[in-house]
Amino acid sequence: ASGGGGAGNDTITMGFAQVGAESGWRTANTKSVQESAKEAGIDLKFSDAQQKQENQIKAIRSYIQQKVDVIAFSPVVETGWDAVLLEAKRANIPVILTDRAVDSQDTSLYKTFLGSDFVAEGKKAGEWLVKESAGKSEVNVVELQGTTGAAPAIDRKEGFAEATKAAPQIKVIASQTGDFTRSGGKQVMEAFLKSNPKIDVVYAHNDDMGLGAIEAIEAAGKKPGVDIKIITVDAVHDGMQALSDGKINYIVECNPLLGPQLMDLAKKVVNGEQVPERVVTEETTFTQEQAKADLPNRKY
Amino acid sequence: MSVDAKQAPLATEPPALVQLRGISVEFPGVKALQEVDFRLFAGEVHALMGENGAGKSTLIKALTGVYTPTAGVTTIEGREVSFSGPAEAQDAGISTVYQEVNLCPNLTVAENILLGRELRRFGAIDGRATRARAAELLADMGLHIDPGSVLAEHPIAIQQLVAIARAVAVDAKVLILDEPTSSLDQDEVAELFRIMRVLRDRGVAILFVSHFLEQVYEISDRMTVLRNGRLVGEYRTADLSRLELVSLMIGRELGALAEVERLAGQAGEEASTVPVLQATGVGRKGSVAPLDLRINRGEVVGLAGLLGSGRTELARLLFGADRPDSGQMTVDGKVVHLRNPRAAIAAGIAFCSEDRKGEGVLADLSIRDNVILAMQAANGWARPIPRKVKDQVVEKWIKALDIRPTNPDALVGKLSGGNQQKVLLARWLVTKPKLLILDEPTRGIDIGAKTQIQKLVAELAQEGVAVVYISAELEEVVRLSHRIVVMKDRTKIAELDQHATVDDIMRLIAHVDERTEAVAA
Amino acid sequence: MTSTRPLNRFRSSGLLWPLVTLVLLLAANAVVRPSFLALRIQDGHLYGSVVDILKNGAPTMLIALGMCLVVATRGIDLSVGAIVAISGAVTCSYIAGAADPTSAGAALAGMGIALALCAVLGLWNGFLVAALRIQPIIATLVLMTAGRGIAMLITDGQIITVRNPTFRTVGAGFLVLPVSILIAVAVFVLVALLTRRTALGLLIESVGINPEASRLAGLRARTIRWTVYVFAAICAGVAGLMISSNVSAADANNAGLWIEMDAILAVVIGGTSLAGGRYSLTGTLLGALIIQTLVTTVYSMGIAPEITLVFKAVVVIAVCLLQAPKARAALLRRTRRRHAPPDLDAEPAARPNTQTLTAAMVEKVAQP
Amino acid sequence: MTTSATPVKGKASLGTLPGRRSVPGRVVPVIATFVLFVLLFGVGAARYDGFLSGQVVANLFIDNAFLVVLAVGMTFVIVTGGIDLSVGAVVALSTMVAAAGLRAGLPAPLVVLLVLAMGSTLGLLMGLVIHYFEIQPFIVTLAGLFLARGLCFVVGVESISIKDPTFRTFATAAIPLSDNVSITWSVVIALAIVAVGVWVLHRTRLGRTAYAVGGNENSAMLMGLPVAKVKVGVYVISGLCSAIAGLLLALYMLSGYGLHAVGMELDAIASVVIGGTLLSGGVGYVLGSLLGVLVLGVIQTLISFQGTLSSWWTKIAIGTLLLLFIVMQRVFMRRQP
Ligand SMILES: Nc1ncnc2c1ncn2[C@@H]1O[C@H](COP(=O)(O)OP(=O)(O)OP(=O)(O)O)[C@@H](O)[C@H]1O
Ligand SMILES: Nc1ncnc2c1ncn2[C@@H]1O[C@H](COP(=O)(O)OP(=O)(O)OP(=O)(O)O)[C@@H](O)[C@H]1O
Ligand SMILES: [Mg+2]
Ligand SMILES: [Mg+2]
Repeated sequence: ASGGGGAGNDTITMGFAQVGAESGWRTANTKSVQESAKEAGIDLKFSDAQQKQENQIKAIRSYIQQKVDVIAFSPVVETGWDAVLLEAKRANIPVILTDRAVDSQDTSLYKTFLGSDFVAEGKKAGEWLVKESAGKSEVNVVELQGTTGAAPAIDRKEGFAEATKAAPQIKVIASQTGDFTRSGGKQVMEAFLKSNPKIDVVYAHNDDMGLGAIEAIEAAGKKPGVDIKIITVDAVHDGMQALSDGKINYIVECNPLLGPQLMDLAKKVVNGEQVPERVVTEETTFTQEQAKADLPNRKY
Repeated sequence: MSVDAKQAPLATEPPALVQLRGISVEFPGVKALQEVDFRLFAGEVHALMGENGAGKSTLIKALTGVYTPTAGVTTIEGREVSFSGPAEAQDAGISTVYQEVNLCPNLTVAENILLGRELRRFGAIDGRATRARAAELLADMGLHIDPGSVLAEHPIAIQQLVAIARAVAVDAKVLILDEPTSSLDQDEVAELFRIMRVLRDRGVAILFVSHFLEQVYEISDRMTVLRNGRLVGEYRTADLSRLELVSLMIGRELGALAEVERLAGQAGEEASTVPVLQATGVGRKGSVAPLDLRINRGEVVGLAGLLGSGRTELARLLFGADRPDSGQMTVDGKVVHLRNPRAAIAAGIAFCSEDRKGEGVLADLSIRDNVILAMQAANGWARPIPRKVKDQVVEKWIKALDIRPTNPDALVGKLSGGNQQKVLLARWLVTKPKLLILDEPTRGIDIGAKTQIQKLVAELAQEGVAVVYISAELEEVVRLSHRIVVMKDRTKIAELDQHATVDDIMRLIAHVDERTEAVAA
Repeated sequence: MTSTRPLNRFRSSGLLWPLVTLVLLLAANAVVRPSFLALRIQDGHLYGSVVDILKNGAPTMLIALGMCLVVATRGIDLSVGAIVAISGAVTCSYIAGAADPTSAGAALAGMGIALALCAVLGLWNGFLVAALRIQPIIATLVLMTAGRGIAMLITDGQIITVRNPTFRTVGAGFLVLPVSILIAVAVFVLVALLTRRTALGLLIESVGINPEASRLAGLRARTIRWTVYVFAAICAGVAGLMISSNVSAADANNAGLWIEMDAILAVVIGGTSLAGGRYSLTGTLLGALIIQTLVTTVYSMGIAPEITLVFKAVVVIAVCLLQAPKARAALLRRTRRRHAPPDLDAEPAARPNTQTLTAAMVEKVAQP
Repeated sequence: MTTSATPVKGKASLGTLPGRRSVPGRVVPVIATFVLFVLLFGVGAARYDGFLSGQVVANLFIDNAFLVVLAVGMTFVIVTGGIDLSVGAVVALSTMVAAAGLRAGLPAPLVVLLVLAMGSTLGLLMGLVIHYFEIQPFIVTLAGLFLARGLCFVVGVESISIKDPTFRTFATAAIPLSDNVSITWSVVIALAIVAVGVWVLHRTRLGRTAYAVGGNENSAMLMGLPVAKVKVGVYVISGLCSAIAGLLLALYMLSGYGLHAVGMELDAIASVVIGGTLLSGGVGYVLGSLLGVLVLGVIQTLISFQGTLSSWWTKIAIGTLLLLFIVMQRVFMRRQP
């Protein structure tokens, strides 16, 4: 039997409420947290919410009950955390947000937020396209959205739209959800190819949908990356491979390896040290050349 | 059509309580009723007569709003009505027991009796009071069962009584009983008739359907005869002899029927002594006390006893439907272990259940599929019976048993009760069993068909089939059987030979003390 | 009375309305975008939206076929989605770990192992339902939950990508037509023959209609129930191969997610009652095609993702109303009343819709 | 030995006491489920420190209040032999409508009424279609699921925070039961609904008729019972319960979101079935369903106390515990006559 709270001894106990394991990205994120906890000597209590916010809240409750030293979690959505965070605050357990923020006005409910900015990712993708299509008269874009209602889908769409607003030649002629999956991306792209004679660019909200789209494009007898340019977000291994193979043109990175940074922050927070309110993870973008160089040392 | 001279005069009577005029009911492809007139008076017991499928149940359902007639008017106390469902009919004072037991098997006896009119206290159902009231109602009918027990645990006869108790529990103007007696034995019937008389004297109009002529003549004042969905006529019971009634029902001269009856009567005199099935010490805890039983080739063995005496349970043991926990059985001298019905069927045993709705026919399958099912199951799934053979077999039995409609594609669920029973019988006859166990095979079957079935049993016996015959009608058992096993309290109390009479059996059942003598005899 | 005229037979078989729905959906697409029905040969195989529908609908079709038999025995199988994930995960992991990940041998071995495992899972479901007599929905819920976990355990939560031409054939290959649809049709024909040419279909139906009466008629009710679960699992396994092969990757998280619902929907749209008994394989096939056409319609008509579900709901309700005799009768009566002479009795008796007799009552009374 | 199954032998045995023995017979499955639940809880208490505390029990209720309410409504539907797949989506829609309404400045009581009316109306519509057009409940409520989920996204794609002070105070208020155990108002509401559910299903004619319809709809019709009213009624009840559950979830999350409660219908159905209700209708207990929810809840709690399971082991563990439970239940029940 594993002992309960770590309140009594020196090792820090962290409760980590993961969203789920809905994608390879998420699994990499989980692994990173688990591995760095072990390295940092932090006793990790991990729970998987199966993509349900109520389960995450339950898990956080149970961590409060188990009197852990610090709680970290990746919110499924921005909203709806006030009540449980208030409970944590009352119990004097510091909270760290990872991956995305919550919309509480009361910022004292959590200590810090470590993670990426989905809107910024969409913007980066859009900016690259604007640069690429300078001088062209017409650029028809089809968008493969993530799961309807999911935060990354909303934000990446918004960021992209914002960045391409200024370029009138860039037109999103079709936009559908591919549920962040390869089969979804492939099916949607198949339909797009048949209903839209002229597609210049695919913007996929993650690599997997982009990879699915590549298959559809190839089946239609076109060359992905050449006849139709592809922009994706994430930079998972398979995506990077396709990028270096020339089938994808541009990838905006969304780094799942938050573990080490998280453990640092946790230690500081538990020891009462001051931490910045917002820690942005280092994220970059990849072109085909950069991908070739970077591919050998991709971890996930 | 020439109307019989004995039709009841209408002029002198008070206005009818219920009157149907020109009622027609159609189902896809079937004209179940065509322009039928019907009258029911306060304070009478009116029998509705007709063969299986004549349209009796349909008439009742048209009256209570289950079916909407395509033509005709219904008046009650002179007012024209058109019920949209049984609920409205009930509100108008018509209380009905439909043919198949229509209760909820998952609820308790008390709940079934009082559903919709439970006793309440502070708006909540008072379970205790409801049960007490149900117990009273049951006791009125001479039935002493736990009203808190679940209905499904009771045999079909008890369920029938519960349905009747439910119907008589309300203060109705009209009481309709569609074959209420088909599964009851004599005592229950007597009890029911006593109640019916009380109600009639109170001025309730009672509509009664039964295939037992004796009962009809005993209780009814007047009768209406239907044939093939058409009205034949309305008669005073006293004016109509049995023979006349039967010929009105079947629409033929009676000669043919008498012939059949004669044949059936002379149940094969000479049964062999070669045993087909031999059971020693076979029993099951809580169900049947261990007993010995031998059934010879070509022999009809009747099982007699009261309700709940364990006849059905014994039959189920012999068929492997329930597993015996003691004793041994041999078929044709070889020891068999009847672990399930399959094994029994493989050993040449067939069992026609008394509960045709729950354990018998498959309502959503056609007549054809129902008839060949057991044969097919024995053949195995990989060897389908060729279509041609199927058609031949099915056609043969439809004709032999006079199943109506004759279309083998008709869904069995839509057949009249009696015809369903025939389909079930046909299913087992096609398997050419060595031993045929019939549990109430003539339940709900009209007089013509009943004699047909009895004849069939006699013929089968003559061909060498061993038959176990269970029936609540002791006359039938006595007439057909070479040997009669009498059951009481789930124990075999006697075995009588061919010359036993109904009285002998009744005496045995009534007097515990005679048990030992009888077994010795 | 059943007519011998093929048209009437077809009408009474209940397939008419699903077919009408399908045609209407396709027609709507063709109106909005005339090229929808266009077909051309591309790299030696057919190419077009309709082909996509067939290809992408094949897994649902297969699963629905298995589900149809399960439903006919009065059961339900929620675990098929999880089995899809397991099947893909096992195959891809095996291929990825094989000595030569591109060889036909690896692909065949991987698929064989996967299908064998699926059969075992079907046995497991059948064990719970037929032997332990646990209610099917809860019995298969166990595998629905745990199965996806098992799939993720196999892939370690990662998407496993494989490049194996043989494996690719199953879901993305073409023999003029997509191989996946050929497989689905082959299985359909096989099942149809197996159930309609042998007595299996009859036995399955009777177990579904009344298990106890069937047992007393000498049927192996338990074995039959057990078998259909195994069959459903194998169908799901093959569907899993198609789905993962189509994208050359095993996605344990998302493969076959909610596909059990689609399959059940297909079965029900096809006219099979969840209360068991009579079933229609052709109807099920049509049902699956309707569902896939619906999905493709959403994509190709450019219906906004926000209202996709509302659109789906409307179509599903419309299909059901079309299919329900009661609803059709009600509609018909209304229009008749407006247009036809009021003398309904003059109509021939063989037209149930025009009878005032409530068909529903008849049905109800006929059922035990 | 309990129960009435012991046969009354023959007609000779007069004077059976009416119904005295029937009561325990009916609740045996519920008792069995309860015993197994306690067993499961005991395992947790033995394995994990801090498990055996009042607050853990209280949390079981706090965290599952909405599911309890859903299960109550679902019990009604399943008892009549139907099924309602739309509940999860109606819950989501309720949170969405509540949040959007509050954001638009509607007063909280009005919003509550609006949501309740919406839930019951959806239930009513589905019930009417199911009964009068005779379309299978599965497919109608599945369409209802699509519709309700779809409407969520029509209201808005993003999640909406609830800032209304009434809702907030209601959500965060704790009702202390003892020094270190407290519950929320949601629990009180959920338990009240359980009580009402028990009363209606087991003690009123509506409830009895629901059982009758589930036992044999045709017979119920022939017995002159108001089948239509009850069959439609249970879907209204389920719709209403979904709306209430939606409000409780809105309190729990303080937000409305179209992706809330995805798949919750399965949790509800599973709880009901675990609680001893037969999916084929006619047999079931509201209290059993409550226990069913608690069983699922305690399984989840066990797993989160374990705290070392990866995502997939979590799923496998849930499946295994569920299996263990239902098999034990089966074995337990089989020994009963
Ligand atoms: N729901 C139905 N659908 C189609 N045909 C039906 C339906 N109900 C009854 N019929 C047909 O109507 C005819 C009359 O049946 P009904 O049940 O009224 O006969 P009955 O006189 O009560 O016979 P029995 O003595 O066998 O009970 C039969 O031919 C039967 O097949
Ligand atoms: N009058 C009665 N009072 C109480 N219980 C009865 C009565 N009649 C029958 N039973 C019940 O009947 C069951 C045994 O029925 P079984 O079917 O074996 O008898 P049976 O002789 O075949 O009667 P039936 O005439 O109904 O076919 C027992 O469970 C018993 O409780
Ligand atoms: Mg009748
Ligand atoms: Mg009997």
